Amino acid sequence: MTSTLIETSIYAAISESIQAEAKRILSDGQVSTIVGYAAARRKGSAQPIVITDASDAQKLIFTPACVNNLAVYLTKAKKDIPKKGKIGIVVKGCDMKALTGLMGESQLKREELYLIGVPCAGVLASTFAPSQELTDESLAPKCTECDAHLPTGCDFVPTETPLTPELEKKYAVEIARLEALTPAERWAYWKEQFAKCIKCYACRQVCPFCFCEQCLCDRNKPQMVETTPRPAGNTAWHIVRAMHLAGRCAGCAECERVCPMDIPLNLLNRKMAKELKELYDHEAGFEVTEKGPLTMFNEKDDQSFIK
Amino acid sequence: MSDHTNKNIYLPYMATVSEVIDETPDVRTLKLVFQDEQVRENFSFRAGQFAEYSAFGAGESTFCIASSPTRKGFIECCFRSVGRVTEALRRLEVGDTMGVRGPYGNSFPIEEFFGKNLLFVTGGIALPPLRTLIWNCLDWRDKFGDITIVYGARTESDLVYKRELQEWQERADVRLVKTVDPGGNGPEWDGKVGFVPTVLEEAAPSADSTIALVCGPPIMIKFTLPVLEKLGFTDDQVYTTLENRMKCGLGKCGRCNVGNVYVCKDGPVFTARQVKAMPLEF
Amino acid sequence: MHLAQQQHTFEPKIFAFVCTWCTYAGADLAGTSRMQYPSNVRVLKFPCTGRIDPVFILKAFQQGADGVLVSGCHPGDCHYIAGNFHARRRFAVFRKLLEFVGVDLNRLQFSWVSAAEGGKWVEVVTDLTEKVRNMGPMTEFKELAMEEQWSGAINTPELKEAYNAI
Amino acid sequence: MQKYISRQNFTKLLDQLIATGTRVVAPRMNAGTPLYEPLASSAEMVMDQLPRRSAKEAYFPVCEDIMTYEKEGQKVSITDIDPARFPETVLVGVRPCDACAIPVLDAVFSWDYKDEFFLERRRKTTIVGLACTTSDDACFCTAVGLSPADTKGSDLFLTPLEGGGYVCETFSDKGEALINDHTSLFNEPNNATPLPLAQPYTEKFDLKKVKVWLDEHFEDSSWDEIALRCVGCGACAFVCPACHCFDIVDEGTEKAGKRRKNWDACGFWKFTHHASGHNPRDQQPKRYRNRIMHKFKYYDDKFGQTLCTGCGRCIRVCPVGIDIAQIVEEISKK
Repeated sequence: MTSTLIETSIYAAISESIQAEAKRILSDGQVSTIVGYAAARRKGSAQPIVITDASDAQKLIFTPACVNNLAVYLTKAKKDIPKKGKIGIVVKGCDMKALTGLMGESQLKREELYLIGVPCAGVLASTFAPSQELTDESLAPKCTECDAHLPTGCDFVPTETPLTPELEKKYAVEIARLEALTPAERWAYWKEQFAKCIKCYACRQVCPFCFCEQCLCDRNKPQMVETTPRPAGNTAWHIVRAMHLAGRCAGCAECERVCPMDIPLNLLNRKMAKELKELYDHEAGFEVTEKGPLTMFNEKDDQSFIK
Repeated sequence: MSDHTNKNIYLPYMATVSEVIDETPDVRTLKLVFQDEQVRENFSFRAGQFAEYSAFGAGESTFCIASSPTRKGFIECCFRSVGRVTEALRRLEVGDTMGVRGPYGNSFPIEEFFGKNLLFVTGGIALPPLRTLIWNCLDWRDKFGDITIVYGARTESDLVYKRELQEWQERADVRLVKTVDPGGNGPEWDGKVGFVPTVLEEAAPSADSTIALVCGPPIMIKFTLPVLEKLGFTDDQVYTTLENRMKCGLGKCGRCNVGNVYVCKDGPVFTARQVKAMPLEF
Repeated sequence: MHLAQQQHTFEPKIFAFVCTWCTYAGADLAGTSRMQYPSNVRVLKFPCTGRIDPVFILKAFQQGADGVLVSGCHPGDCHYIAGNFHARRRFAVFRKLLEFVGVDLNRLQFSWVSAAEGGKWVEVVTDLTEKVRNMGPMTEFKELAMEEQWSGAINTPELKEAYNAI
Repeated sequence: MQKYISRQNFTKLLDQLIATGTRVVAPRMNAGTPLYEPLASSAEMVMDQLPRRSAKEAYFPVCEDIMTYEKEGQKVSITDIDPARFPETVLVGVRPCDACAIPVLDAVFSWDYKDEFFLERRRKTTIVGLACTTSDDACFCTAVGLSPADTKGSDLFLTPLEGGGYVCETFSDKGEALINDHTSLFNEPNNATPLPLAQPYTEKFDLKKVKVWLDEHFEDSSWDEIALRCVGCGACAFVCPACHCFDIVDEGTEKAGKRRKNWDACGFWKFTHHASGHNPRDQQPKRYRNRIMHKFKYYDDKFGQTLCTGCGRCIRVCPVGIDIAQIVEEISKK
């Protein structure tokens, strides 16, 4: 099956307009810092960068390798980022959903942010080298289900519009496949995946919603989840993580991208999002809601499973 | 250094709690007797060394060996219950079993102190790391010049080893300067009132042929070292012991390094010169 | 568990997380009315079902529970007004997560038992115990607890024997 | 001693070893990820990809028990782990960047106290190195003084030839023993041309200069630019062939349980966190500085070796694209 190329020629123009905008808002002092993407050493690779003076603005780029969700740098988990005055941030549609969720949980104030939205046709999957070109195979699985190619509610969005071909929704297909299995087969599937986990906690450290002062799994009085990276401890850790993100995770799939062992962690989060849509008609990341689905209730909630 | 005959260097010796002394509401001293006859005979250590104490089911914790090497047959450890392991240790009663792994680290070069005066400066729960040396020197009292102990705590009830403070006060050959932080003194407090560095300045012990032993929270060390300098102590005359977070105590687990210095192997006892050469990472 | 025990019917371990105002009082009523119900259940008292964290249910299964019962006040009776409403949503979502990971949901039972429903408590506990007894021990978590990383494994014949004995 | 072994004989060798109960650890696919793991049969072996985790796992496991304890009444009885029970292992398909890290770790694990958990597994493991023919722009072994055909750390070193066979060279008696036990599978070296080796990083870092810069620049503002983006996970340390930090944790109840030795990383916030709340390395740049310092200065101060073999795994897995080669290169140019 030949892979169809994803149109990314507009990314160069997008990079220029981001650079121009960044230079403008930095030089006239609208923002004190901008969190964006810059080119790195390896061919085609990109890495997050924090710039504070206008002369660095031309470092900012947008390419298919700009995969990070930069919202993590604004949460209180990352205290080192200087937070004086307004902060500019380059956001893709999926990152925007995370920001919306964080505003709902009063972690960020919209007026303290200057959002540079990015019309995004898709980014590379983690299993491909950054120098590879974007095709429907090397596309990140989340981009096959993307419904936010043009982020809304931003202060500035370049005028380009991405061409987004209709693609098979990879997560929806995989979740349906797993749901069709018997419980024993699903348990075997997840047991094999969780056995690979080495408890490096990259999935937690990059997640914008994991901003707890001390994670439940870092506490030892009481020790609810064992710290040893053996299958039992790993299974407990990933179940707790998925439960704590239920109704909050907006699908930026950073956890799955950064997992050094390629464990499909986003399946757990997408499944919880699907259940919350069916149970309480909730979709995370679209508008700033004061209370998430699990922090409120309704008299007529379903209780068919309760005797 | 007792050599480790058994292969598993992480295996603790088993010890029974023979006595429990509550120094302050949250600081406790445990007296431990090794269960294995052979270990009891030839467990030897030097003042300043530390050990890893196991509360089985909770983990291990690092404290100094607080008893003097001259007292055979038992060791003592003193700890404040702040975490999972120390709270588990606190639940131990007389007769319970506990693990001790050690002794680890270097020690005070006591032979170099012979013939010199000794000045002990410490605060709060930092007395135990020096207490082992104090009793060691008092047992070899004739080998040293005069001994001054400047010891302070936040309040009267925070002073540890109250019985021994009394003993040292009554001895003629020891000068004890007790102090509590301003406002910490009760009605019949007979010691000084003021922070340890200021009280040290008033006591103004002479610096010639005197060794200063300092131990305390980083804040106290920060203010005490300049005072010692003012009194004429050179950096080689001042010794301190660092209580960094440690896990293995054997120089393997990479947790206790300050710069390229492994506190568990190259320390915990350092001279002020060595401490000043270290990057500010402790 | 020795081999001898296998011959008798399997005795399931049931953990019950109950709220102290309603279900615990209901269980007390069952006791004072001399009602008999299986002793496999271990009851843990919580101020409210809202306080029952899903990680407790997970920990129960890890510690060897074959069945878990979570029970509290009927909606509207909650001493803290909305504890059981929040819990209802939380358990609805947690059930889906456990099901997705592959846990058999018949081993996890939720119920509302008020302080006056001693009979219902007995009925709920008996049903769950019989259901779990027929299903046999929950091997998933027990096998999981035995598994080690390959690099840390050591040749121990006892490990194999212990594994078969559960 | 130089020998030749054909591709078929090599798979036969592995299957014979497996049949005799020797644990053969080689790169294999585990749920879509290449990892060093025990093989059930030689067919599982995957030779074309660098495994995601390093070979250090064979002798410095992800987690291992170092003791079990049981409490009766007031007495606690502890049972030691008998190192004799560590399985005989043949570690196959180890690329030079993994194999060269092994002798480097010997230094710390036998510094004064002998860590038998590491050293006994080392004695019981025969390392069959493999010359590296595939590299990407994350590899930089040549920049830290190694090469795709470096035989350091290998007991037996295979160089792939055109047409599938391997030239084998032995570098220790364990390597020779492996050949002598299966002499029928080995033949005299023929003159087939070896496959072209990988060409990773071009120029070499001046590690002496890097160490000098690190000596003087503990408090330097550039640490912020380097590590401000680091989010403090443990991925780089856990995939690294040279990182050896670990945690000791008790797991179980007061009645009975195990004491475990697990991998740990200086990138974590709680690595140096004191129970009193004080943390000498409270900010992420300080923690990342310790990683660079330990690899390119402290280990050299203590044991005279560099704690980095240029395998590039930390560059590939870093969630935020921190590139250690870029950092060390910039330092070597300052």
